[in-house]
Amino acid sequence: MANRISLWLTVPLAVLVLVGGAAGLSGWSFDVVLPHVLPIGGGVALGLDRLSAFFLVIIAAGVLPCAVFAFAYTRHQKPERDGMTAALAAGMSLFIVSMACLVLARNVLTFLVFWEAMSLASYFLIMTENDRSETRRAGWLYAVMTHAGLACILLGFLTMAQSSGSLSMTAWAQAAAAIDPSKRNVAFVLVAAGFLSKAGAIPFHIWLPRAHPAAPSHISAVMSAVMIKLGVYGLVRIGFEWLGVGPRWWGVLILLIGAVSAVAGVLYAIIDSDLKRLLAYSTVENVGVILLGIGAGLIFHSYDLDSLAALSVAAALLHCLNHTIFKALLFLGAGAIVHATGTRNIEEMGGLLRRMPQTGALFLIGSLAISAMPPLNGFVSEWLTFQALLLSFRVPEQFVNLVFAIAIAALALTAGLAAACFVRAFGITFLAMPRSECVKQAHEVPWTMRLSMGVLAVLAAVLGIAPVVALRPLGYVTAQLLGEQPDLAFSLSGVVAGGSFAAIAPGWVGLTLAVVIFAVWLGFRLTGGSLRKRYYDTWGCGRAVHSPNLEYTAAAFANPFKRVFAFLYRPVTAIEIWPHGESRLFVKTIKYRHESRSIIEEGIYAPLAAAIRRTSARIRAVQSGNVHSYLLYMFLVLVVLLLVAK
Amino acid sequence: MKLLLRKVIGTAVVTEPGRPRDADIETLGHALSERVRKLYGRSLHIREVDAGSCNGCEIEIGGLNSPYYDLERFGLHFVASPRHADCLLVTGPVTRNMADPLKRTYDATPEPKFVVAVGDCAKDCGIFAGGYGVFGPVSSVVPVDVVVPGCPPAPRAILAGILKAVELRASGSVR
Amino acid sequence: MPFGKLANLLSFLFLLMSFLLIVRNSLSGQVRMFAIQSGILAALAGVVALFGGRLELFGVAAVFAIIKVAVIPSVLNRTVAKIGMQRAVAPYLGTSSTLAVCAVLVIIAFTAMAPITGSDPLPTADGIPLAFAGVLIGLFTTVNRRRALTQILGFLMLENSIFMIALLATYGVPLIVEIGVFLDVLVAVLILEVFVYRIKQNFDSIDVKQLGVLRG
Amino acid sequence: MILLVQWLLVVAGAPLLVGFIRKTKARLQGRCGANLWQPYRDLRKLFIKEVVISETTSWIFRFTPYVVIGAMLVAALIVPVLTTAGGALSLGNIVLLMYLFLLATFFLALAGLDAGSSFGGMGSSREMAVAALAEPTVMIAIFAISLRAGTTGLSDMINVLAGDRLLLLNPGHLLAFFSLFIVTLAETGRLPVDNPSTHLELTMIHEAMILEYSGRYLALIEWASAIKLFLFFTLLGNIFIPWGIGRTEQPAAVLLGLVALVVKLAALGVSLAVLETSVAKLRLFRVPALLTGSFMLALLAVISFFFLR
Repeated sequence: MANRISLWLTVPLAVLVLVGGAAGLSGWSFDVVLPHVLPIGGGVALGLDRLSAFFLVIIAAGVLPCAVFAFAYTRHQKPERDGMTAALAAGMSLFIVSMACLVLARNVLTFLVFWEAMSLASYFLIMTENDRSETRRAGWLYAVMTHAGLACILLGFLTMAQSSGSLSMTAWAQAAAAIDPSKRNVAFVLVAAGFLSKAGAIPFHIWLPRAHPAAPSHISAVMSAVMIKLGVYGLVRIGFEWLGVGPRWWGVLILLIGAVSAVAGVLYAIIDSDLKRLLAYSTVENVGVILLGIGAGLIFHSYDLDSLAALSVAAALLHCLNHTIFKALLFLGAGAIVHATGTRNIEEMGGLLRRMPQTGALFLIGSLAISAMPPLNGFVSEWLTFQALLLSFRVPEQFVNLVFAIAIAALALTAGLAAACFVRAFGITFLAMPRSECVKQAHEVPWTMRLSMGVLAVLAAVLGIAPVVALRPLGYVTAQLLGEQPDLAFSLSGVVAGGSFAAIAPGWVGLTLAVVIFAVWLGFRLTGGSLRKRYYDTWGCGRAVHSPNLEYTAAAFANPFKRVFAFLYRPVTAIEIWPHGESRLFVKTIKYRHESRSIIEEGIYAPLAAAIRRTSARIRAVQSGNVHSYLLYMFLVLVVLLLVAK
Repeated sequence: MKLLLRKVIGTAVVTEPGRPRDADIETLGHALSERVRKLYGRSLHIREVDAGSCNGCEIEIGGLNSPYYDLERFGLHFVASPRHADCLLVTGPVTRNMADPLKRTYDATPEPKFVVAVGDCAKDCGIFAGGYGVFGPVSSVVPVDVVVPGCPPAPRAILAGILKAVELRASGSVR
Repeated sequence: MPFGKLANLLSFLFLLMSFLLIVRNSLSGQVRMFAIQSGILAALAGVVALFGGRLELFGVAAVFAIIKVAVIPSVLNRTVAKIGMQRAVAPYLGTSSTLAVCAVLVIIAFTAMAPITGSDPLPTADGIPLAFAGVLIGLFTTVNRRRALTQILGFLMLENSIFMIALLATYGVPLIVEIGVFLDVLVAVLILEVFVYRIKQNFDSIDVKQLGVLRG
Repeated sequence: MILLVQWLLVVAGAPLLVGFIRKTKARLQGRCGANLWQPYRDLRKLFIKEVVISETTSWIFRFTPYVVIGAMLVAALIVPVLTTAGGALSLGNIVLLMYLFLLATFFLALAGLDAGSSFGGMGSSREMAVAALAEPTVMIAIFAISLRAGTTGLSDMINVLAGDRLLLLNPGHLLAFFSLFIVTLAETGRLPVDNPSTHLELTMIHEAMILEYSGRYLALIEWASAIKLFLFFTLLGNIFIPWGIGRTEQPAAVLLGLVALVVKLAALGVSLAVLETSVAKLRLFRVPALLTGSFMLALLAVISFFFLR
């Protein structure tokens, strides 16, 4: 009974966040300081401005459908896990509250308190199914990475506080010019590293593909769609507001990290055959696209081309919102599939479109949106990001133009590979014939799950057809952030970027596409006469093609990419052959393994972990076990402090 | 590249004019509507099925694509899949393991379709008659419209057979 | 003013030809690319002579065309014929990575030559980074390729680019120096041609890597 | 009104261009070859044929031909063919055009997978690989053109480029043309990348996906790929040789535009035919090397703009 109540708690919380966000966007703002709640560090300071309101809307858009999805998803858990679902729902509410307050935080202490609350809540949510060792390892890695990130943010904030003399961020913005640049750069790098690790950008992304699949689907949907955005929120705050106008290399650094994250993210997504890990890697890719927008914005900001900077930030924030919508839709779809078939491996799936028609159609809409196909919302934000990058020729410096050219190439390659990745994800999972028994009896999921996915699909279509719904508030957000309107002119249907540089009417494109398709279909229906249609076997060179083993599998589909980008995967291939007893020539079974290795994990983290292990082994010698040596240490430290502190 | 262009400019178009008219074609066709005949007369996609032939007929059929016979000028075109095809060009005696695939290929071809059997083997298993691996002539597996005898028949004969199949179908003449 | 644009276009075609040369695998194809490249360079010399008003450059262009487009390619073709069918010897870097390295070399050339093109008043100054990129790509060919003949072509491409830099920066060096350089190049090619033939005799392939055996 | 004329010209003219290319190739091979109107006859015959559909397919298999032809017809609305004034509906710029082509490829690849045969899967995975590798070249070429033209809108891009008399002397412009020409070969499945008239399923890329289609659906897909080739050639012709296309709405300019279009398409068609007769099909994993080469050309075009200002 307990879990029913706590489940009912999450939905109103999400609605409250949505109301707060909508009010904030329409101009309402407040600043409140509660000194007595936390005596040290200036107490709890919360403030709402347009950027925070926009992120509140993102949080609500991600959390509300997942809360509705959770109803049916948790009901079918095994009975002894009943206590677990109560903790799950409670954890979810704490998670929502901490994220919402984090966005409102205005001083160092509140920011870090809610940041830690969010990390702990998400850690426990990941560990709900901790009977599997894989989940425990994922949880452990997640905890280590988030707290390393927290340490960086703490150090960065403290350097800023020490050099600006105050603990409240708004004070930093005014004092930004006075602080000496080297301190500001150190602070930026540290805090950016912390936020990038939470956002899952490439060098710090390794926790993401392990933590998200381990969590239950609606939790990984919230984490992937919403929690990642708070890293982006932090980056926007320090880049454009708290640390003032930074030097050029800040923007170039973020742009390059974005380009690398986008390309590597989608390349790892293409070869993965675990549905939820595939979606996690595609989150890394979309964070890369968002970072491209923010990096471009930072560069334009440092050249005082503020209208272009506003355009790039608007594109990045629009992609944040769009990504929340279609990534939540895809993760909930994956949750529905796992719920119906019990497996996450797309090699075993197939033919689900006939057995789960609505989930299939909604997953298709999600795949189209994430591959940025015209009538849906992914296209609008990726198109805007492209125009922001293409407009970079107004920057006078030649080296920066080259960096933008590389960023454009990376974004284009990502767009192509994302389309290929989701053709594979959707095609192998839903089409042709089922490849395993458990998939054969798959059945459609309860209506609450389909309802939440349906809401997200409708949102994706609406934002795709009429982007003005999101662009108008974004105009105010960027105007407040950068003091200048974005270089955008938009009416109900059209969007014009960069003066006369580029124009598009997504509403009309969607409408014309629908009208033309309907006209062609109607034309056939009328003139076609008796459309003679006959059902027969698939053409397999005359052989009977009834069994699914003739189909193309996920690994086969990814093979061209694995060969073309072999320098990144550095695949390990192993072939084991079991011959029959009598003679080596008659083979019983052949096992072919084609593993790809992650450069980042082996190149950076493995040696790092080994170095830590070695140094800690040496330090352990200090723990000699007798009390006298401990006393000696304390005495020495005291003396040293006295000398230093003089 | 230079040599190729010099060769191209040097040789004129060598396609033999006119439509080949050979008498020794056996016709077993059945009626085909006038409208379809007019359409097929100008655009016919052929799927060549080797039902166990010794490839003598295939070499001759290959000759059809050459500049001399050039079946493209009659609107004929070889296609990769029976789904795209209108006419099945079957060669060779239907061996035991090719009987079922031939039937499947025939069923996979959309209506209106017809079959041209090429070579003596297709007509009556030719020299392979009675062999243990031979299932029977082509007509025992799929309904055949035109048979082009000869071992192997000249490309002109095959071309005439295909064109006859289209015309015959229209005029509705029965054996 | 078409002179500057024409010069830029020809220098770009020159760079494009060096790209193609470094990607081609067949020896005769590479020699043909080199011949075309030298032809473009001769045309550029003619254009500079015409617009720049340096009439003796026509002579240089003519000598250049004779030696680089006619004599040297025929000598090399004769060697290719003598060597006969060759086992395909793959270069150290595959096609895609070679192209990537070339792109990086072009960018390095541009950044390195930026101060020079800035200060040079002549309309053809924009082409200097491209010529310098040709020099870098020539060097890279000698490094990347394993067959001796291709390395000779790399060296010749290098020499072409140096001549081009001189042409673009100062409308060509005095005539005597020009002729002297051509003769040296011709002699060098003849000696290398004999050298390649000797390698072929002893090692039955002109893969320079196998010379390492001599180290003992 | 001009828009409607232009749209019908594209839709009706596309198979004629394909017929012209086939006729030229035949003549180069010393064959008499089918006449120019053969593609129309093939399409008309396919319209009345029976449609055979595999049992394992879902609604996507039957929906894909409509999406593919729909995307191409909308793309035909955007490209200015005869005149830049009323020529193109201001639906979007050249980036939208590339995404419409990607949408058509997306659905075609799904239909390829739907039938469950290994040919369809092979075709779609290779087609998506080639499309993904061609995207960066397309975007960098667009970046190079938009640097020179100052805009990415198709109509005003052509107006600006037509103004510069010495346009063809700019190295960047030529390099962008060659890189986009290689991308056209890759996207429309012409010879060096994929052989349109092959029968060996293992070598196909585009053809393998539509092995399952028959009758009316096949007609729609063939027509859509013809329109795609026509649009790519019109883009190449009008952007890189921008003279001749009408700038105003009067009939005189439109007629001149028509003549210029026919000349440009004929020239590009002949050059494609000559290229296809003289070049053999590249091994599948040499295609990335070709696409990297075209990417380098486009990057060189961009570099030439920045450094040779």
